[in-house]
Amino acid sequence: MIRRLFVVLLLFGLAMVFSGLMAGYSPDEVLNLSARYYAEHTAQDIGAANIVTAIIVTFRGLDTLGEVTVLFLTAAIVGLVLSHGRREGRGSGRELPPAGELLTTGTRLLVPLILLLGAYVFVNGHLTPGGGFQGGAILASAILLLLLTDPLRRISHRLITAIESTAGLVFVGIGLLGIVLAGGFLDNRILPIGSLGELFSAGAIPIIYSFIGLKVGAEFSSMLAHLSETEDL
Amino acid sequence: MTLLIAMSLLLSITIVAAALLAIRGSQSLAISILAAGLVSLLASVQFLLLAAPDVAMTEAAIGSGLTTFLFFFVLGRVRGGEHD
Amino acid sequence: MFATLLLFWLMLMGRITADVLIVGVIVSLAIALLFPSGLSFFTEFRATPAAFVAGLRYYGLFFKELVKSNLKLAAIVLSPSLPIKPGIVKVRTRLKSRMGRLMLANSISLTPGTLTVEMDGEWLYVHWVSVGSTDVEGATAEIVAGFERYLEVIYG
Amino acid sequence: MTLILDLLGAILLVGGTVFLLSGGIGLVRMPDAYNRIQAGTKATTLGTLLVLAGVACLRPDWGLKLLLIGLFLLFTNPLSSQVLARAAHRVGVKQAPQTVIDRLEEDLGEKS
Amino acid sequence: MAYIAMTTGFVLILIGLYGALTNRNILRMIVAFTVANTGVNLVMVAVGYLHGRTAPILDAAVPVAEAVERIIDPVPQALVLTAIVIGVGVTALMLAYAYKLYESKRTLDISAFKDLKW
Amino acid sequence: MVDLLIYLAATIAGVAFLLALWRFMAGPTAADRIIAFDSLTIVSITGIALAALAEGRGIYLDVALVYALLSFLGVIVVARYIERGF
Repeated sequence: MIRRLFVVLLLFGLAMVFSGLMAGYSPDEVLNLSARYYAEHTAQDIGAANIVTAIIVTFRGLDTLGEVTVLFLTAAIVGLVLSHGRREGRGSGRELPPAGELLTTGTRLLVPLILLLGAYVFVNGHLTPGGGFQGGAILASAILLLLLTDPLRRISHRLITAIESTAGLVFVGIGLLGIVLAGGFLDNRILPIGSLGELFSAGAIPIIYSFIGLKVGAEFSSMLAHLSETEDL
Repeated sequence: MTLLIAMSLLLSITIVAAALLAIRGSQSLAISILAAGLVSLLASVQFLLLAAPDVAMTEAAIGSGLTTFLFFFVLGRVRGGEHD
Repeated sequence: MFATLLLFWLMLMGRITADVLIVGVIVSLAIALLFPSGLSFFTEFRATPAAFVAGLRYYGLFFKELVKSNLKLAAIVLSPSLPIKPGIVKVRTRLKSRMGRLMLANSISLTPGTLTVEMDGEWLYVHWVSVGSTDVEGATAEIVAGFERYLEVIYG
Repeated sequence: MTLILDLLGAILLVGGTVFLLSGGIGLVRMPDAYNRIQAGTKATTLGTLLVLAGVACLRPDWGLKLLLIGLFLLFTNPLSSQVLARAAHRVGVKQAPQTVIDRLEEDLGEKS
Repeated sequence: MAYIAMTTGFVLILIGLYGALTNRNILRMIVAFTVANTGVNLVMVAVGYLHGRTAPILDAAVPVAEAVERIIDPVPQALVLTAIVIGVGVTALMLAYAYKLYESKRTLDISAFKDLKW
Repeated sequence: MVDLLIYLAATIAGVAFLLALWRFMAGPTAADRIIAFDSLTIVSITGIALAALAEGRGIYLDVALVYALLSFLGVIVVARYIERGF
């Protein structure tokens, strides 16, 4: 009881801080300096229609490299934690109910379409909302649908690892090409910028984002596959 | 504009109600997880109304979709621990 | 399958130019190679003129049924006494192809009032909000026959 | 011409949302899970399709993407409701007292 | 509208923290963390919102020349995008640890894990 | 006239949303709640379409596509979970 009182007091203090923040907040009328810079220069310098994508892939490209690395580490640690101590020889504890004819047929029809949707999302990252991370999540959803329909299916870890490491290498390789051919690491101007709104525009952004999408999709898929291969307790 | 503000208000009320359902300890864990997924989902509509379609898509696909699915995977494995 | 994927890609992009086509071909080819067993709307589709006509008439019947029975369901829901008589009945289908069965089950599920619960070979178990007839033949005639006539021509 | 199209679109919008509303009322009033699945998914599917058609009438240049969303919904929604009804029946969710017949239960009983 | 979203975000943070601090089940604590996470994201996006402006994507509706006058601040959106992706990574990690803890003690109650408490 | 009808449509959709929310809060079984979740997602698609109409941005519709996918996958995941079939 004392503990709960303490918690409530703590939250009350936090609420005071938050309300102070709210009271002191006055919304801007115009864009601040950095946002104005991005709004003015993105279209000419980068050539991407989606300014958020431009910020993520080029202006703050190193952040994204770090983010992808963190995700890779997370997937690796999840795999390590869950595979350690797996007992051999003991099957899954219960009868796995089959998925039913309709769901099986529907899955075989839908999985290619979902993969296509994911590819659309990350190829068009510089024109429409979306990009590598969202597209990768959609790809992982397709893998999830496969896992759900056929619980005994084993996703090939070797394929996932191969896709993941290849995509990572290409990502870093394009970044290094930027040093050689253009202004610096992860500079997108190694390819012609093109005209705003075309699919082949914004230099290397579509390529970089496609490989980020493949990498993120492979990482999420490996997390899901590891979790689904754990045993019942 | 009033349309968007009214939608935003409705969403806010719904989000808070779903969050309260999510943390209440008296119902089954699956319902908690589902309610947390609903919080993320409606928050992503809120992001869309705040003119952030990129964030809305990320939250819908990753925050609401994948997180909920991961929770259900783990919950399926630890059925004995559902009750405190 | 490749053709279906490419068609969907073009619909997603909403325009046909050279670059869109190139990327679309690459993506569709990759997915088609990755899932050689994947289905598409055109698998087991009989490309005869009769099938096209039947397809059009099927969609006509489908949308008519959809609107009609939705109105009926709305009337049920809005009436104060809630006049429902639910039950699960058993019907049989003559369709052999998987796509045809999937389309049939989806059509049954989408027309309100009926909902496919389980499918076991040629037997379909259908949940029905207001049961009309409980024996197999009567229920088959009422639920399945209309759609089946066209789907049989389309998918065989 | 565009005025007629706009008006048609707006009417379709209202009609679609009326179906959504009937789905919502059905969700609240129906007595058991199966009937709620019936009312919930199908009325909302038709309602959303009508809304998308209405938006397509108001903005014809968005037509293809709206058509795609509609197709996707039309295909996935009955499938998911079927899977859900099957799962509910497998774990033995109770049916309403008005239920007159359950052939699936009878057949499952014979087999085991 | 920014105020509405910001209030919602702060309330979500408080609710999530309360749930994380009072529940004893590990999975429930993780659920509460995700709720708080959503709240933080909501606050950050709301800070970047400017009244009456639209999304920072240039197309036919927002030509390049008017961009400075019409779009909202894109920087918080980019940050939140990163935060969401990292959030799901953290959640996956916590879930994997929860699974291992359950494997060792066959319970998810936090008070059963006292090995490091002295 | 058209604007008025759009406002009317939004109001009706809001009422439907609240009804589905009530079922989500109250629903006795997990199946009831997940069906309410599905309905809420689908009504949200309508909301997204209306928001895109109000702001005049066609690109918002991409998000609706992801929602359609999500409503399907969420129901499948929970259905397989209550079937004890992972």
